[in-house]
Amino acid sequence: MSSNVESLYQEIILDHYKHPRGSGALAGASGESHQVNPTCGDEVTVGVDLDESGHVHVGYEGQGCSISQASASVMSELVEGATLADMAKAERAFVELMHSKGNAEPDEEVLGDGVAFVGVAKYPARIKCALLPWMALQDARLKAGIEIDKAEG
Amino acid sequence: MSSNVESLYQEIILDHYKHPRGSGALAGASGESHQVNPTCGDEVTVGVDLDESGHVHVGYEGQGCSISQASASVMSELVEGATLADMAKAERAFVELMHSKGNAEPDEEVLGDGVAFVGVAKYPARIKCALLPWMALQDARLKAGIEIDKAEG
Amino acid sequence: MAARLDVPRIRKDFPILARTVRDDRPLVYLDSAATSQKPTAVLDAERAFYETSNAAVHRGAHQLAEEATDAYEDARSAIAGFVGARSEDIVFTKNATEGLNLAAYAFSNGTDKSRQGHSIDPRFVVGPGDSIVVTEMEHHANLIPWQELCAKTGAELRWIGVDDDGRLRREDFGLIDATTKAVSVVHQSNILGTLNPVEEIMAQARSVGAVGIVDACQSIPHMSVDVVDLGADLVAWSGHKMLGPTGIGLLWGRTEILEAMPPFLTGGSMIETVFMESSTFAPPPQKFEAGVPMVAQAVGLGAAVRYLEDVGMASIADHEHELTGYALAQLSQLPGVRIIGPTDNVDRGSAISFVVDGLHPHDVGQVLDDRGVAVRVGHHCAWPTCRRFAVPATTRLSTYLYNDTTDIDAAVEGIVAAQEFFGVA
Amino acid sequence: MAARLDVPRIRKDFPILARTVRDDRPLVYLDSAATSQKPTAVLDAERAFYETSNAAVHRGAHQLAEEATDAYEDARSAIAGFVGARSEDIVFTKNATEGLNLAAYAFSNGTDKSRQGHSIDPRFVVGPGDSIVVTEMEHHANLIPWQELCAKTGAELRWIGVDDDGRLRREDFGLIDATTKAVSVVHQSNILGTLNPVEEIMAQARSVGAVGIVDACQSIPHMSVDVVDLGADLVAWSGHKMLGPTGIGLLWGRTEILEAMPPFLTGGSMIETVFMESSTFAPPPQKFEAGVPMVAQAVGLGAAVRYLEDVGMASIADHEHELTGYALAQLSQLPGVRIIGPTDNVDRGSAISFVVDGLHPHDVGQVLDDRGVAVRVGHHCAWPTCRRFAVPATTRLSTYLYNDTTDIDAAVEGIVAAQEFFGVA
Ligand SMILES: Cc1ncc(COP(=O)(O)O)c(C=O)c1O
Ligand SMILES: Cc1ncc(COP(=O)(O)O)c(C=O)c1O
Repeated sequence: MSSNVESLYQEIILDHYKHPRGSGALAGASGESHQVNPTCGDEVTVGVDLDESGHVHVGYEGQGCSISQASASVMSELVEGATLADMAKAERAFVELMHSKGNAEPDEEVLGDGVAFVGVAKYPARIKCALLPWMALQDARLKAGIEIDKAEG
Repeated sequence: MSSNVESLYQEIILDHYKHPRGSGALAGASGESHQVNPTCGDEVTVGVDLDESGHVHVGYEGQGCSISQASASVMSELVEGATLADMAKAERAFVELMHSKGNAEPDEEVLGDGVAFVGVAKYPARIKCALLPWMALQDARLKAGIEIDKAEG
Repeated sequence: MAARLDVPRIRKDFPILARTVRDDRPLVYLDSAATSQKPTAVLDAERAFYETSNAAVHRGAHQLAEEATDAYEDARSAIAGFVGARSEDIVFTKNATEGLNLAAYAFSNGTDKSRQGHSIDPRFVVGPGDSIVVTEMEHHANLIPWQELCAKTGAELRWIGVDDDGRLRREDFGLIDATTKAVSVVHQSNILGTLNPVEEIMAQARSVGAVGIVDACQSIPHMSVDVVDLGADLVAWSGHKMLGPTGIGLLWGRTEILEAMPPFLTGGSMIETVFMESSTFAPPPQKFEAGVPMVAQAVGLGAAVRYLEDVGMASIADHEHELTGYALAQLSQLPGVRIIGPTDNVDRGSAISFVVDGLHPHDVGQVLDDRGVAVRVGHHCAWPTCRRFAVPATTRLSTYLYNDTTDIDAAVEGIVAAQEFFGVA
Repeated sequence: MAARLDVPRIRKDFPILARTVRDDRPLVYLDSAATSQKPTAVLDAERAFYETSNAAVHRGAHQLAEEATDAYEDARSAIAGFVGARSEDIVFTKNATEGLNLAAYAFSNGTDKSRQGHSIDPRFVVGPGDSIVVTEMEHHANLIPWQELCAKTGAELRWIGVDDDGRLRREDFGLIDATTKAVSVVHQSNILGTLNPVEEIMAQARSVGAVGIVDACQSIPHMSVDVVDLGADLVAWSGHKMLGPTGIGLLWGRTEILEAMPPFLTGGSMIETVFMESSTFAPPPQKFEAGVPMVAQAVGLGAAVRYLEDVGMASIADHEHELTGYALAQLSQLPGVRIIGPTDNVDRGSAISFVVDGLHPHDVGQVLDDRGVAVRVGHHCAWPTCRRFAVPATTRLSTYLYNDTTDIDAAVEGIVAAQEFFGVA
């Protein structure tokens, strides 16, 4: 295997793919979104809720390639139980990372295992895969009326 | 003027253009056809009739370039008063001449002044002009139920 | 005043201009309103694409597919930048005609679907009692699609007339009223050369809630146009008239309109999800780009736009304005020659139509051709405009950045020669 | 048995095949079902056209316009000859998708016009109670236009199912009945590789008076097809999949059908006479070619057809049949690999889809790409077919005249490497 493909499929990604964290629908989600990647048919459904103490809860189900599935798992790890502000930070950082063309130095504090996706940004066709669960999260929280901007104010 | 354009616009053609023979609608035509050249808007209407003695009568009206107008005039000269067989011969010979790419040696016996159109066949865009009145004649005589094949039998 | 064009240097970029025609006459190309010639930079860009990155775009996950997609989308950005638009609002079509049909079909498709109970933006539902407004100087491409729409829906077609000088009759602007669903107008006439006040007409369309469409085929290649500033909802034009390859055109639309419009051509690449029973569609511009697109042609057109920007659109416009003034002056001096269209060099482009007393345009064109001068004769796909001026056809000169006054002189000499040859001088 | 192909010699005609991808890996192109690569002869023909004869066709009276028109029409004849058709029955489109939409729009336009009292051939008038029949293995390009037609008219969409081997369910052919107005079927599936008995299906369409349409995108490039012999009314396919440029496709129609069909795109060059109120149309094929057409692309495609004829379609078909047999055998030996589509090398083309246990197609494709092997992953614009086989997507190998067994070997090695890398071997 070349170094390229190894930088794409970092160990952490493969681990999340094989052992997804926090998968499963969220019972009683206040917002839910189903997203598909029309090019390859990858699908993910994300449900989201905000509890009384201001913490976010997420659940997800889906099928797709290693990148989209691992991304969902990492997203769940980062967002489940996070404050609104932390979720917002992670969301922004991940989207930015995906648009970096692979030249970013992501902040592990904010992105946790998400830093492993840096190599994905070099493959345009895979960026969509990695972003799919995050797009679903964004859409789900908008449906739930959870707005990030307020959270950060 | 180059020899090309002079072979296109032979004296005879210019003469027919300036002094059209037999122009005017045919009163009581048993078939009439209006043809246009959609590329340039040239128009011609030909009316045709067959008298009891088996002779053809034609009339035409139109507007257009020197080639289409001269062609109508020559057609009228050839066809007016001709037998069905002679009209058929002229029609065939003229159409053939137009598809000759300018390499034919047309028969003056059959085509009369029509032989002057040999240079036109070198200019694809003008062939349509020259054929316009003949197409109208063909259509008009079909409408009048005048069939050439029978005539020749 | 923008920098003057170095025409001899520019001509070197267009290999075809060095050829001869008929008996070894140098080619004088005055038919750019029909289609423009192509600089080497455009041909090279297309070829390089085929030789290095050719693949289906937006579909593959391999390196060629990535490169092809990048090349295609880079071209879209370059073109968007050229007309002051967002990339997402630029749709690739095969020619301007497809873009104008796409606009007209939004209404017939919308009407059909709404009749069957589907939810459709009411702007795209038309029927008896509604009207569509065009002008009497439209190219067939911006007339027949609307005739067809009316034939299919029972809507009424209205048109703004043309006065004797070849200008739109302002008193007819009032035809745009509360019944009007679409107003589609040519920016610059390809037969008369007239530059129309489309901003004003589009404002009127907006004021009655009608969809406003501009046919910019003859303006965008020749002057700097900001499509957003026109105030239209949709703007269509061709690539082949602006140094690009054949087989490519453009449609710009306001984001909101493109989103509201029903799709036109349907198939691969324009979908979101597909079931046997029904499908949902991708957002614009993909929604309007079904099938494998004109990838190499887009890449070529991107190179054309960069070439035009390097030369400078302001310089091109100035140059052509000067040339047009020169041609109008020369033609006016010829006895027996009548210009069809504006004779003053104000709000007009470089296409100049004329008729010669006693001579049919075909015969004028033939003599010019014999001298190596390529012009167009006929109704120029604007037959009703010919009827308006009671001429069966016209002869038309049209220039571009590679023409200069010697080309106009060659045409003028040819006209005189034709008059002599046919004995009408 | 036709002459064997000299693949190394053929490869020299395709400059892109000499390039490397990723870390200097030689390119192994196995994505010709998406789009084919182009030989130098095609690129040269296009370039020569632009450098010597570029002009608008069917319109000008000057020498360039004559040459351009000849080049365009010569290309039409060459293509017509290639598929056993008359030139007049060949319509140039921008891609196959446009051709299939043209067919579907004949029905919606016909229905609309007939409702408004225009006289329309009743074959093109549809409504509730009528049916349209397709199959479950259609490319989106031959599915969504018919879904749209049904959405616009209230007609019912029916489809012939696919069995577990990837063959059409013959018991469903009975869906074509007295209510059927159109039957549109893919000749060779781009996802399964299946070659369908279209002659039989078209005969059934004929017997009930329905218009029969064949999507020949994947057959005509790879085998000798006589379009008339298929027994269809209309046949659509792409130029870019048969060595031609992007941006061009073809629609063949029986003379009588093309004459009876209402026009689709309207505008310049497709007219007979035009008034502001209404217009009449030119005979086919012009009736369906509005606007400045894809002239250079037609010329390029003409060269492609001549290239294919020189190599010999029978030889190409034999070569690909052998390669397909080889690939099927190799893939069947790989544990964990399941072919989606016919596994026997009978009545099938060279597109082979498969899934690998425990691996998503995207990941398989990525590892192959990393090794220089270009394949396509996804639903291949045949999403319902994927659903039928309960797979979200597949990986697809597809070959052409420039591939040989070493390309298949490279793909097979890549699949094994992917299994190892992801630990599913
Ligand atoms: C004003 C105008 N509109 C529309 C068209 C049609 O453009 P196209 O041939 O690219 O479809 C043309 C050119 O032919 C034109 O000049
Ligand atoms: C079977 C089939 N039909 C239709 C199409 C669409 O062809 P095009 O992209 O040329 O419109 C394709 C290829 O993409 C195909 O394989």
